[in-house]
Amino acid sequence: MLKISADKLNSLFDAISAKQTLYITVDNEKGSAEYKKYESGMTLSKSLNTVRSAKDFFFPQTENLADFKVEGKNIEVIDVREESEDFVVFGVRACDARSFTILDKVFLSEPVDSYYKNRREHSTIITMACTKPAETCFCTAFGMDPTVPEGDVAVFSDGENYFFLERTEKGKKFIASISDMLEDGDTAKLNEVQEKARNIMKKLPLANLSTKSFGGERLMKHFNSEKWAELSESCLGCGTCTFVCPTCQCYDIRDFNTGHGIKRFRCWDSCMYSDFTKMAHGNSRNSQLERFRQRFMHKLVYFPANNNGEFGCVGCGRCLSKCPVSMNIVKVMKALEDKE
Amino acid sequence: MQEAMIKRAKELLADGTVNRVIGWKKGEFFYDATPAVFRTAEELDRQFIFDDFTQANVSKYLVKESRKDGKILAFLKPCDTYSFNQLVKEHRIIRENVYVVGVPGGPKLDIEKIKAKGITGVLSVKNENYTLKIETLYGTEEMPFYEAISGKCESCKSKKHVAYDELIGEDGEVLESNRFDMVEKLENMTAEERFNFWQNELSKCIRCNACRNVCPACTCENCVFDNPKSGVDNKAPADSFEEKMFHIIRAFHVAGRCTDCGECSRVCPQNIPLHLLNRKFIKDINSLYGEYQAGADTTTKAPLNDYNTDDCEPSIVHERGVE
Amino acid sequence: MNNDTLIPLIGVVTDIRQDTPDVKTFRVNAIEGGKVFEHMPGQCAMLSIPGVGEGMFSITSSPTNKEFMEFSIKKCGCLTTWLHAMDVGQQITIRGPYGNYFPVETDLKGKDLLFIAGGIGLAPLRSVINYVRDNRANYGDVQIIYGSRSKDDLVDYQEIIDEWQADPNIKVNLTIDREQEGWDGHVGFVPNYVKELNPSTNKTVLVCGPPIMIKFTLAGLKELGFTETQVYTTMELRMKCGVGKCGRCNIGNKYVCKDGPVFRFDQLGELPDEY
Amino acid sequence: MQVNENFEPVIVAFCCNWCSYAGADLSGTNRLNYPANVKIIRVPCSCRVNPMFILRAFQKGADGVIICGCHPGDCHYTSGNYFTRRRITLLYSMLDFLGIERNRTRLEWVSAAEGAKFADVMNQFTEDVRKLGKNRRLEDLRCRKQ
Repeated sequence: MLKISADKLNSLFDAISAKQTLYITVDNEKGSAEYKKYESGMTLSKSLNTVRSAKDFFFPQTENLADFKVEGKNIEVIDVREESEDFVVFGVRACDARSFTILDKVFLSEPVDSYYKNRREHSTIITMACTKPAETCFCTAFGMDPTVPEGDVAVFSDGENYFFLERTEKGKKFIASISDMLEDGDTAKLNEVQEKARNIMKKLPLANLSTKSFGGERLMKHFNSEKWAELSESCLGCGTCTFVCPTCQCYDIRDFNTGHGIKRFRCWDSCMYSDFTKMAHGNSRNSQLERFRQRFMHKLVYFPANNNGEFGCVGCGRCLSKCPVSMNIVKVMKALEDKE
Repeated sequence: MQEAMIKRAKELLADGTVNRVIGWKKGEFFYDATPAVFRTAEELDRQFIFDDFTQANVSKYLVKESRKDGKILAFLKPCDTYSFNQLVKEHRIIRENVYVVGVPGGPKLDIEKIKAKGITGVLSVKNENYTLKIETLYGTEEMPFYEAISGKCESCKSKKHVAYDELIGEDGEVLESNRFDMVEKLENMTAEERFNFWQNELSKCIRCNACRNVCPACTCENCVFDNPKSGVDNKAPADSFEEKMFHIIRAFHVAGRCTDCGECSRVCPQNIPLHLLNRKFIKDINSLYGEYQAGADTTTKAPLNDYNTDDCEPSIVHERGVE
Repeated sequence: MNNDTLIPLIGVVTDIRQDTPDVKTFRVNAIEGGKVFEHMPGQCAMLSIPGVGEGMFSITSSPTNKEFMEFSIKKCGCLTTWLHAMDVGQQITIRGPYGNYFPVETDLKGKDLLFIAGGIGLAPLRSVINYVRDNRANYGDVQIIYGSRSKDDLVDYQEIIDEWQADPNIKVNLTIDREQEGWDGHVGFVPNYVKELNPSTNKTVLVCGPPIMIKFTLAGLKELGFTETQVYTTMELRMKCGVGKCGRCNIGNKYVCKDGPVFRFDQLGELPDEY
Repeated sequence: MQVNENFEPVIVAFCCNWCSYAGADLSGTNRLNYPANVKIIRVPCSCRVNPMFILRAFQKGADGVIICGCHPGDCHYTSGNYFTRRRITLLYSMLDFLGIERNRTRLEWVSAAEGAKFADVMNQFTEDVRKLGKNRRLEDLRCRKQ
């Protein structure tokens, strides 16, 4: 397999960023990782994952949809869309890479969301195989192998070298564009590292989490479960889980009056917020119980019902570590799963 | 401590003093306890937990819980009692419907601080003579206990319970705390340095509203940021102005009522030091209008609901500190 | 780049009709005249005034009307209040059509139809009624039962009197909630009136109105011997995108904007009661 | 800091109806000059000025915000301006804490008889803000005119 030695990784980053915008994961001053535009001298984060998911690249927290000029009774619509620049994202984990296929199912289904599609088409996703999963990881429950992630190119590290594996046509082109920096390498040590990671995977505290109790056919059963009252009791109704989630894709469309025009923007929204479904009269989800239920039903029941059984969760574990009251999808799944 | 609390809770349930208990419920791991209401002795035995990681302040839940039928038993740490008192003062909690048992406070530990050390795959933590022995998927790690202390406990203001019906363990004292150190440090920076500091911090905000929703002082039925007619674009950090506006107003709305419980910073997924904004107000109030600790009692007037005819003029801001 | 459905088109309000004290009907044309887009009966469109808001409204005119689209809008929130205050000539943004439609070309063809509407609930059904009138040969008996709080609250009263009641091929039954001077028709709630009229059970029913009316009407119809597969309704929930992506208007796994707004009652029965 | 001579700041002045607004009137009838940069917003009492109003003024393009009210003790509503004083002191202190230039905010007591003071205050404040230049630290980029 083609590889580059670890000490040359930064020169590879320099070479890529000379041609197109490159984003890598870096550690911030507080020790948590985030995606940053690569500038010479930055080092790749050793953390397992970023706090904010990689969905930002395709579905940013806010984006302008259109501008309006209003003069008297006349309205002019200004299309503000621009062709996205080509960019590379380096260091995406298997879970986040899978989240893109889930987001694709929403945004690329008819009618196609051109804002999302534009950025998606101009991106090259370089994933990073996991070697040290955390206790909060449960991607294997959703059928992923984090040691061989999806994406356009998958990168594996054996500690000394980074190995490159093409996974799509786009990835093939990308590897060709950097092939002068890569050399053939022996994967014996890599295989060892992967074997070790797979063994750890089996020992994870959530390794036995099962999705077999969920899916579209359980809609009414889970919806009417009595467990929701207890599960949602402590929920604060904040949007942390939805905003750090790589697959949460609900949005709001709002207008902002700049004083010299109207900007219509879309921004992330959360089904946990009380105004999510609020209408001029009434609200179809009045209590936090209903809103809490909606989020988990969407991921575990509604999404698979509409997408051939694929779940709307990738097991990245962000909600496990970030919920202010430590209520999360794992606790929900364990409470709702069929006993016996 | 946990056993004593469960035992006492069971007694109070059995003799009918209370019909519910609010506390912390065991999670998937050793560190992710969830605030929960327990109704039976059996639930308490099975799930009740009180340890180094039960940080959450449960007093805000009492706003709703104290309006339900019957009395509820609440285990409150010293800092939680300040929030509790403040809510009683504002008539948000119905005091008669809560039976408060004061329990010792921290220092509590913060798993994020352990993970920030690069320790991953944690399975259990043991405290041996103030050294944490951390069992992980990748072997045993060690770190000093004090380095894992949660931010809110690092600058603890008081170990005294200001409201309780009974105590388990001994009551503590109000402490000399260093909580204004960082505020002072910022005050001594130049305006530009301060601006850059906050620009960097606040630009991380994702507007999840966790700080607002967890805050025991934020108990409005309908927040101004949830009211579309207010013209404030909630949810959307569309421009750096939005986050500044949100955080200034959030802190301002609780100025004089914030007990400095530190929950806002604890829950922030982006680790923004939000408590500094609140402490700035507390420090200003203390220095300009006399020492005041929100929640210390249920009778004194809040500083922003009060005035003296000889209060200082706002121009004092221009006269002190660094421009 | 291709057009995006989230970027709206511009329409001009060419006529405003005050139907009831709180309902106005707006006629919308493209700037260059004609319709902004084609639709099927029961579909909706997103109307907006930039800076005020955007909302989903059912298109009340029939697709057979080739000149313009109409929207009957009740004044109840921020946007609708603004719409009610505007004058002819005002431009608005419009995007659509969204959602499914009443199966006028398939399941309803050749059937005897019974329309039951309450208040502003007539709006989405008016499109179907006029579509059926314009393709009269394709359908059997047509009966309309329409009720409102008072005579003044009957939407499209002039059209009902002048055209529908005058049409010998349509039977119209009107009712109002309370006795009123100048009203010699039926008085009483719609569900009870339906039971009194005792329509034959071989009809296919299209019902729309306030949720409480729908609920009791459905119960009444069942008593009369109708089955759920015979009854269609149209729903409304809060919507933002109109294309099943923004995630708020779902009932179970069905999005009202995309999989609805028209549902048959047996389909709704399989979904959670969250609307 | 470089001073742009041509820069005309936008000043928003919240004036209490009973004193300062009348003071502004008086300065007008006395033909005293104060800069056209000042946009006056009349409020029933200085206490009516919600901190959000001030932030919103900056968002929508103000370079300086000044609040004018009755002298302490003279409030039409007895004590409104005492509350204003505490509230605005804390807010200005917070803005200062966030690194917003402190000369962009001011509070002055101007009575109905002080037309000259009103003009002086506005002249002085406008000059102070002019020196600071365009408000960049508390502006909403979306509102910036290209």
